[in-house]
Amino acid sequence: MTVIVLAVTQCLFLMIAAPALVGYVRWLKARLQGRRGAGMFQPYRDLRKTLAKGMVIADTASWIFHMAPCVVVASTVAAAALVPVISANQAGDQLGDLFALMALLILGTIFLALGGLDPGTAFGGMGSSREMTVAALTEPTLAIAILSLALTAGSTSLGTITNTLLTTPSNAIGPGHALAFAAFLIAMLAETGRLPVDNPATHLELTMIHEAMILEYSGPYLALLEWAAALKLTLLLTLAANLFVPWGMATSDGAGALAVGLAAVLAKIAVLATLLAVLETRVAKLRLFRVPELLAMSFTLALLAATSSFFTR
Amino acid sequence: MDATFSRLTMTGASAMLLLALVVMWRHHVPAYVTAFRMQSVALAFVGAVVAWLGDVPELFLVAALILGLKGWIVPRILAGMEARRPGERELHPLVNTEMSLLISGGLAVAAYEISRPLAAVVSLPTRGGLPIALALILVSLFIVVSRRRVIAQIVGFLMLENGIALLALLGAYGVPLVVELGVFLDVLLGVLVMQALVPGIEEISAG
Amino acid sequence: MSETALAIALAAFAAGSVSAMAWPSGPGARRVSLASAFVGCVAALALGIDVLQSGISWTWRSGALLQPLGGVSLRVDPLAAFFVSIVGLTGAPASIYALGYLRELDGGVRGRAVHALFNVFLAGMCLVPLADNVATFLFAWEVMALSSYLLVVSDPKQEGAPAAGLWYLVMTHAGFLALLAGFVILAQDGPLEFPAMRAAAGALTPAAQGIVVLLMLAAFGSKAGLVPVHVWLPRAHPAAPSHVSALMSAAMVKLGVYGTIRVLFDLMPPLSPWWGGALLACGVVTALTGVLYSVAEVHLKRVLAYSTVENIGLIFVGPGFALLMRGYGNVVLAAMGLVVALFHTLNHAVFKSLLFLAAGAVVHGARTSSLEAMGGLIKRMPHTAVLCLVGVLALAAVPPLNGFTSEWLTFQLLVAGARYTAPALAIMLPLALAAVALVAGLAAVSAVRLFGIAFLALPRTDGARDAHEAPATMRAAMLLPALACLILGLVPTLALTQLTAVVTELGLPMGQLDTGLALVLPLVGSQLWPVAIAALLAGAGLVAAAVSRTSRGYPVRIDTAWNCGRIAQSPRSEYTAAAFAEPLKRVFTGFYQPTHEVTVDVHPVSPYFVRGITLRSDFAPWMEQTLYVPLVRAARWISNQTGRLHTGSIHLYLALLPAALLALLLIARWIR
Amino acid sequence: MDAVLVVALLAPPLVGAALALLVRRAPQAAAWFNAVTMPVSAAAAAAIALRLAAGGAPVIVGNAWRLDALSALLALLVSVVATLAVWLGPGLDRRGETPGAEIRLHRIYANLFACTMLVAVSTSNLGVMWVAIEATTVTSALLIPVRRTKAALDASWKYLFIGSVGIALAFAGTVLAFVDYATTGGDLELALNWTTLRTAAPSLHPEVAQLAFVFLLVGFGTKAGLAPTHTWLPDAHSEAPAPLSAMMSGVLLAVALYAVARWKAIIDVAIGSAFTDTLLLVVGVATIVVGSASLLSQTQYKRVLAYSSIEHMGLACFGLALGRPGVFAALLHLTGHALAKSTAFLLSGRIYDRYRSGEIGTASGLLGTVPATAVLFAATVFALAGLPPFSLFLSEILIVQAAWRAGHAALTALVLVLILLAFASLVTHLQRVLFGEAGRDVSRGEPASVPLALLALPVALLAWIGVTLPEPLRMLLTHAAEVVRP
Repeated sequence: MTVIVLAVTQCLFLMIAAPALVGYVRWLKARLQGRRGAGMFQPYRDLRKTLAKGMVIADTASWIFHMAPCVVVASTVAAAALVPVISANQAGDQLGDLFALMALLILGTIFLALGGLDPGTAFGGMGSSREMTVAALTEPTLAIAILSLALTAGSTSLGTITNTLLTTPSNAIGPGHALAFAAFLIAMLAETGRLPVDNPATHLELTMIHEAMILEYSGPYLALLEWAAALKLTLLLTLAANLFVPWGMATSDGAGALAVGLAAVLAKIAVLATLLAVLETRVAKLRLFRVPELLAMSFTLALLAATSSFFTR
Repeated sequence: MDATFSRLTMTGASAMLLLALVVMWRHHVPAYVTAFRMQSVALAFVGAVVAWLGDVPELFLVAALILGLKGWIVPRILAGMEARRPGERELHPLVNTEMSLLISGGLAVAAYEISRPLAAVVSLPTRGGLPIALALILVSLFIVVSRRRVIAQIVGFLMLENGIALLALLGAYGVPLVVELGVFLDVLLGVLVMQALVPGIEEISAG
Repeated sequence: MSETALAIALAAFAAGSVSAMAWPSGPGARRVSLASAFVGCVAALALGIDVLQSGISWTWRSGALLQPLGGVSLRVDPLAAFFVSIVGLTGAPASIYALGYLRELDGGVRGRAVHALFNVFLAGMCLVPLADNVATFLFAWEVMALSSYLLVVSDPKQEGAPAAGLWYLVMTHAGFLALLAGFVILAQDGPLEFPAMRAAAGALTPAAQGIVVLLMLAAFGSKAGLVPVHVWLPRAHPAAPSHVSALMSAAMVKLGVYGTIRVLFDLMPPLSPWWGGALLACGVVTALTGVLYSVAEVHLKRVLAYSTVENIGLIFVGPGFALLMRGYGNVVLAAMGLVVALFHTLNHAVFKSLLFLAAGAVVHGARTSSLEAMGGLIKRMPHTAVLCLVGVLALAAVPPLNGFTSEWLTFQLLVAGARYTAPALAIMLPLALAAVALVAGLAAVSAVRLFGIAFLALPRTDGARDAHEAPATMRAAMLLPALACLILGLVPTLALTQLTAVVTELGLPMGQLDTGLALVLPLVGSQLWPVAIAALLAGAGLVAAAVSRTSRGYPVRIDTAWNCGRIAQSPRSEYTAAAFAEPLKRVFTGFYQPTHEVTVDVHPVSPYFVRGITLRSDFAPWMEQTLYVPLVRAARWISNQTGRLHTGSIHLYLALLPAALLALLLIARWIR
Repeated sequence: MDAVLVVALLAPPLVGAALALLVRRAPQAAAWFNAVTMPVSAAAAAAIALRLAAGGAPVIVGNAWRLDALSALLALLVSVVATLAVWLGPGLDRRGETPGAEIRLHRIYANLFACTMLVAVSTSNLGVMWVAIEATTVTSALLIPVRRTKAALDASWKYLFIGSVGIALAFAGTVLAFVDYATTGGDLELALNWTTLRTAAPSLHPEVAQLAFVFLLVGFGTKAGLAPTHTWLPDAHSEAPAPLSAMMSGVLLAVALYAVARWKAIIDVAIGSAFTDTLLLVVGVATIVVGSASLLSQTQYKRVLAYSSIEHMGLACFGLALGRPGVFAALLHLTGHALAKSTAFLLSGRIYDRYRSGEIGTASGLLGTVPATAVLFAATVFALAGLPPFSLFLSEILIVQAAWRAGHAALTALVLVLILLAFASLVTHLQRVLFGEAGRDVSRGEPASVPLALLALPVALLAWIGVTLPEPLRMLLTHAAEVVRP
C-alpha cells in the first residue's frame, strides 16, 4: 500500500514540479543572457491563463486535433509514473520498464505529430515531419544506452537499475557508465526539443520543430501541451539523474530516508537544469540536417558504452 | 573362293566410294545424277555378288530392286527435276574442290578408325569393304553438308543410303527382306516428296 | 475434433471455389463462395486453437493422391496448428470484407474467378503447414503460389499488375526449385517423408547441411520477403485485390517463416550458431530496408507492403537469435527467440490485415492509391479512419496495442541475449538492438505519415473530396482484426502461453509462463503490465479531456487556420507525403540514392520571369539494378547467343549432324 | 484377340486416309467418318494399355506385331493425341471455311502420319520401326506447306531433308547393330526382332554396340528434337497447321525418343547402362540448354511452344539416363507433355484464326478477345511450365530427385537453373499474350464452344493425372520403365 502511495506521490510531484523546472531554466537563461527574466513560477501563471482562455479551432481540423493533447498528456503522465524519483523501490516497475517508457513517449510524439498535421497547414506538417525524424533517429541511442545500463543491472526496470547501482556503486566506475550518461543526455536534448536540436523559445518559422506542430493550438489545449512538454523535460532529467547518479535516493520507506531522497533529487535536477541552461546559452541551434550528426555521435558513445561494459564485466 | 568374293565386293565398294569422290570435282548437276546412277549400279553389282557367292538367293531380288529403283527410276526423277529447272546448271559448293577432297580423305581415315572394332568382329569374307562403306557414309554426309544446290544435296543423301545399304550387304549379307523393302519404299516416297518440294525451295534459295 | 475441423475447412473451400464458378447469379456466387470461405476459415481457426490447447497431434495419409511422390501426408502439431490458425484468423475477416469490396465485380466472370481463386488460395495456405511430406508440401506450396499469382494479375488492366505478377511468379518458382533441391538433398537416399528426413538428417555432412540451409533460406526467404529476395513483394502485394493483399501479407508470407522454423528447428539437426548470426543479420537488414522504403514510398499499398518486409525482418530476428542461442547452449533463450518470433508473426498478421483492408477501403472510397492524392478522408470515412488508426498505432509499436508488445519482447530478447552469452556477440547484439530500435522509430514515422497524409488535413483531389465510406460488411470485417490488436496488446499472455507449448514441442522448453495479466518472462529482469498501462493512459487522458473541457472561459470558435498570412487555405500548401519523408531521405541519401531533376519553365521574354518549376525526385531501385537486372540481362544474352545457332542455313544445320556424330564418337571413346 | 486389338489400333487412321483419298467429292463426309472412327483406335490402345497395366502378357501377333508396356503407353499417347487432332482438324466446322482440297490433303496425310507412328510403336521389328519413323517424315512434311507460304515451304524442306539425313544415320546404326548380331550366328530372319535382339544382346560385341548406339542416338535424336540436331524443329512445328503441330510436337518427338529408349535397353544388356546413360546425359542436358535458353528471345507463340518441346525432350532424355526411377519420370513426363503440348498447339490454331498472326506482339489481349481459349491456353502453358496440379509438376520433381540420387549434383543444379529460365521465359511470353491490348480490328468472343469443350478434356486429364496418378497408368508406366531398365 505504501508503495502505491509513494508511487502516486512521486508521480504527482513530477507533475506539479514540472512547470517550475521550466521556469527555473528560463529564468537562469535570462540571467545568463543578461536579462532579468520572469520568475521561476511564471509558467504556472501562464498555464492558469491559457487554461481559462477560449479556443480557436481550425475549420479543417478533425477529432484527431482534439484528441492529440489528451493523448500527449496521458502518455507523458504514464511515462512519469514509471520514473523513480525519491525512492528506489519503484512501484512503476510492475507496469513497465525503460523500453515501455520509450514507447509511451513515442506515443505522445505520434499524436503531437498527428495534431500538427490535422489542420493541414504547411507549418504543422513541417513540424511533424521533423519531430518524427528526430524522434526516430534518437531511438537507437536510447536503446543502446538502456542496454548498457541493463548489462550491469541485469534488468531494464528502472527500480532495479537504481537499486543495483546503489548496492554496488563500483558498477558506476569505468568508462561505460559515463559514456552512456553522455549519450543519454544528448538523446534527451533531442527528445525534449532543446538546443542545439530545437529552440524551445523560437517562433522563427523555418527553424521550428515542436512549436510548429502546436501552432494551431490555443487555450486549454495549448496549456495541456505546454504542461506535457514541461513534464517530459522534468521526467527525463529525473531519469538521467536517478539512473546514472542514484545516490541519495531512499531505499527504505522511512520518513527520514524519503526526506533525504527528496532533497537529493531536487539538488540533482537543479544541477542538471543549470547545466541545461548554461548549454542553451552557449550553443547555437544546429541546422536540421546536422542533427543526425549529433545523434550519430551520441549513438557511437552509447555503443562504446555498451561494448565496454562487456569487457569490464 | 573367299578371296574372289572379297576382291569382287572390295572392287564394287571402292567404285562406289570413288564415285562419291568424283562428284567432288564435278560442277554440273547432271554429273551428280550420273555418278549416283553408276554408284547404284555398283551397289547392285555388290548385291548380286553377295547373293551369288554368299549364297543368299533373295539378295538377287534386292539387287534387282536396287538396279531398278536407284539405278533407273530415282535418277530419272532427279534428271527430270533438273531439266524442269530454269537457269544455270553450274554448282558453287560451299567448300571448294581442293578442300572438299582433302576433307573427304580425312573422313575416309576417320572411317577406318571408327570401323576398326567392326572389322575385328565380322568374320565374313566381305569384311574388308566395311571401312569403305563407313567412309562412303561420311563422305556422303559431307556432300550433303557442303553442296549448295538442293539436287546435289539430294544426291548426297541418296549416296548416304547407298553407303548404308553397302554396309548391310558387306557386314551381314543384307538386312531382312521386309526391312529392305520398307527402306526402298521410304526412299521412293522420300524422293517423290522431295521432288514436290524442290521447285519451291529452289525458288526461295534463288530469290 | 480437429480432423473434423480440417475436413470442414477443406470441404468449405472446395464448395466455395465450385460455387463461385457454378452459382447461377453473380451476387449469389459471391455470397455463397465467400460464406464458404468464411466457414472454412473459422474451421481452420477452430482446428488451430483446438490443437494448440489440447496439444493432440495426428497424422493422415493417402496413398492415392500424388502417389509417385509418396502420397499425401498430413500431420498437425502445435507449430502447424499455430500457422493454420493464423490463416483462419486473417482469412475470416478477409472473406467478410470481400462481400462488400467486390460487389461491383458481380456482373462478370472475373469476379467469380477471384472468389474461386480466393478459396483455393486459402485451402493452399491451410495445407502448407499441415504437410508432413515433401510431396504434399510442395504441392500445397505451389497451389498457394499459383492461386495468389492469378489473384495478383486478376486485374491486368491495372498499371503494373502484369509486371508485378511476373516478378512474383518467377521468384516464387525460383524459390520452389530451391526448395525442391533442398528437400531432395535433405532426404538423402531415404523417402521424402518428414519423419524419415528428420531421423536421417543427422547423417548429412556439414557441407550438405550448409547447402540445404542456404537453399531453404533462399526459398522461404523469398516467400517471406527477406532482403535481397524481397523484390517481388512490394510489387505483388499492391497489385492484388486488397483482401488478398491482406492475406498475402498476413498469412502467406508467414508461411515462409513457418518453413524456416520447420526446417531449421525441426527437420535439421542442430546447426552451427553462425547460421543464427547470419539469419539475425539478414533479418535486421531486411527490417531496415523495409522500413526505409516504407517511409519514402507514396503508393499507399506499397507503403504497407514495405512495412511487411520490415516486419518480416523483425520476425526473422527471432529464429536467428534462437539458432544463435541454441548454438551457445542457452535453450531457454532460444525458445524465447522463437516464441517472440511467433508472437510477432501473429501480431503482424492481425494488424497488417487490418491495414490492408483499410487501405482497400480507402482506395475503393477515394479511387486513388497514391497518398499524394488523398487527404481529409477522416471526415468522409470516419469509421475506416478510426479502424485504420488502430492499425497504424499497432504498426508504430506504441502501447497499449499488440505491435508494442512484440516490439518490447524483441528488445528484451536482445538485451537478455547480450547479458547471457559470450563476448563474441558483444558487437552483434547491441548493433541488432540499435537497428531494431531505429526500425521502431522509423516505423512510427511511416505510421504517422500514412495516417496523417491520407486521412488528415484537406483533400488533395476530387476523388478524395468525394470519397465515400466503405460498406458495412467491410467495416465489420475491419473491426475484427482491430479488436484482436487491442486484445493481443492488452493480454499478450493469452497467446504467449500457447506459443511456449508450440516451441516446447520443437525441443526447446521455455518453462511455464505466468498466465496472469502481467508479462513476466524467464531470464528477463523486467516485466510489462499492459492492462495497467492502458488504464493509466485512459485515466490520464480522460482527466486531461475533462480539464480542457471544463476550464475554458470562452466558447470554442471555429475559424480558418493561420497560414502564414495567406487568406484561403488550399490543399496545395499542405505537406505532402514526399515532403514528409524528405528529412529522412536526406539523412539516408546513401541508401535511397535519390535522383533529382529540376526543370524551370521561364517566360520567353526574360529568364527572370519564371512560370513554373518542376522537381522530379525519385530514388534508384539499386537492389534490383545490381542484383536482378544483370540476371535478366544475362538471360537475354544467353538467349540471343543460342538464337544465333538458328541462322536458318540448312547447311549449318546439316553440318551439325556429322559434328554431333563425331563429337559423340569422341565422347564414347573417352568413356571407354 | 491380339490380332483384333492391333487391327483396331491401326485400321482407323489407315481407313481414314484411304477414304479421304478415294472419296474426292465429299471431303467433309470423309472427315466426319474419320472423326467417328478414330476413337476406336484410342479405345484399342486403352484396352491394350489396361491389359498390360494389369500385368498381362504383351500383345503379340505373329512375328510382326508386339506391344509391351512401353509400346502400349506410346500407342495410347499417339492414338489419343491423334483422335484429338482429328476432331479438331479441318472439315468438321459448319461454316466450311476450309477449301475441300485442303481438307482432303489434310485428312490423307494426317491419318497416314498417325498410322506410321502407331506402326512404329507397335511393330516388333526394330528395322520396321525405323522404316515407320522414316515414313513419319514423309507423311508429315507435305502437310506443313499446305498454305504454300515461303516460310512454311522452307520449314517443310528443312524438316524433310534434315530429318531424312538424320534418320538415315539411325538406319546406319540399326545396320551396325544387325551386323554385330549377325556375327553371333543367330537367326538372321528374326534378327531385328526386339525379343531376339534382346536375348542375344549379352553376346554382342561391346565396341560395335557402342558405335551403333552413337549412330542411333544421333539419328533418332534428330527426329526427337535433341540437340544439336534439333534445328529443324522450331520452324517445322511453328509453320505446320495446328493439328499437325499438335501431333508432331506432342507425340512424334516421343515416338522418336521411344526408339532411342528401345535401343538403349538392348545396348544396356550388351555393355551395361553406364555408356548409354552418359551419352543421354550429355545430349539431354545440351538439349535442355538449347531449349530453355532459346525460349526468351522468341517473338512467335508457336515457336515458343516449339522450343519448349525441345526443352521437355531434353528433360525426358535426361530422365532416361537416370536409372529406373528416372525412366519412370521421363515416361510420365512424355505423357504429360504429349497432352499439354498438343492441346497448346491446337489452341494456338484458334488464336491464329482470330488474330491472323503468329507474332506475340500482335496476338495480345487474349483474355479480352477469346477468354475461354485464353484460360485454357494459360492452363496448358502452366502445365508445360511444371506447375501443379498438372502432371508435369510431378515428373519434373521426380526427374530432379532421380538426378540427385544418381549422383549428378552439378547437372541437377544446372537443370534446375535451366528449368527456371524456361519457366521465366514461358511465363513472360504467356503474360504478353494474355494481357495487353488487342488490335482494334480483332473481334471479340469465342467462335464455337464445342471444340473448346473438347480441348478442356486433356487439360482436365492432365490435372487428374497430376493429382491422382490413376493406378492403371502408374502400373503401365512402371512396367514400361521396367522394359527400358529391367
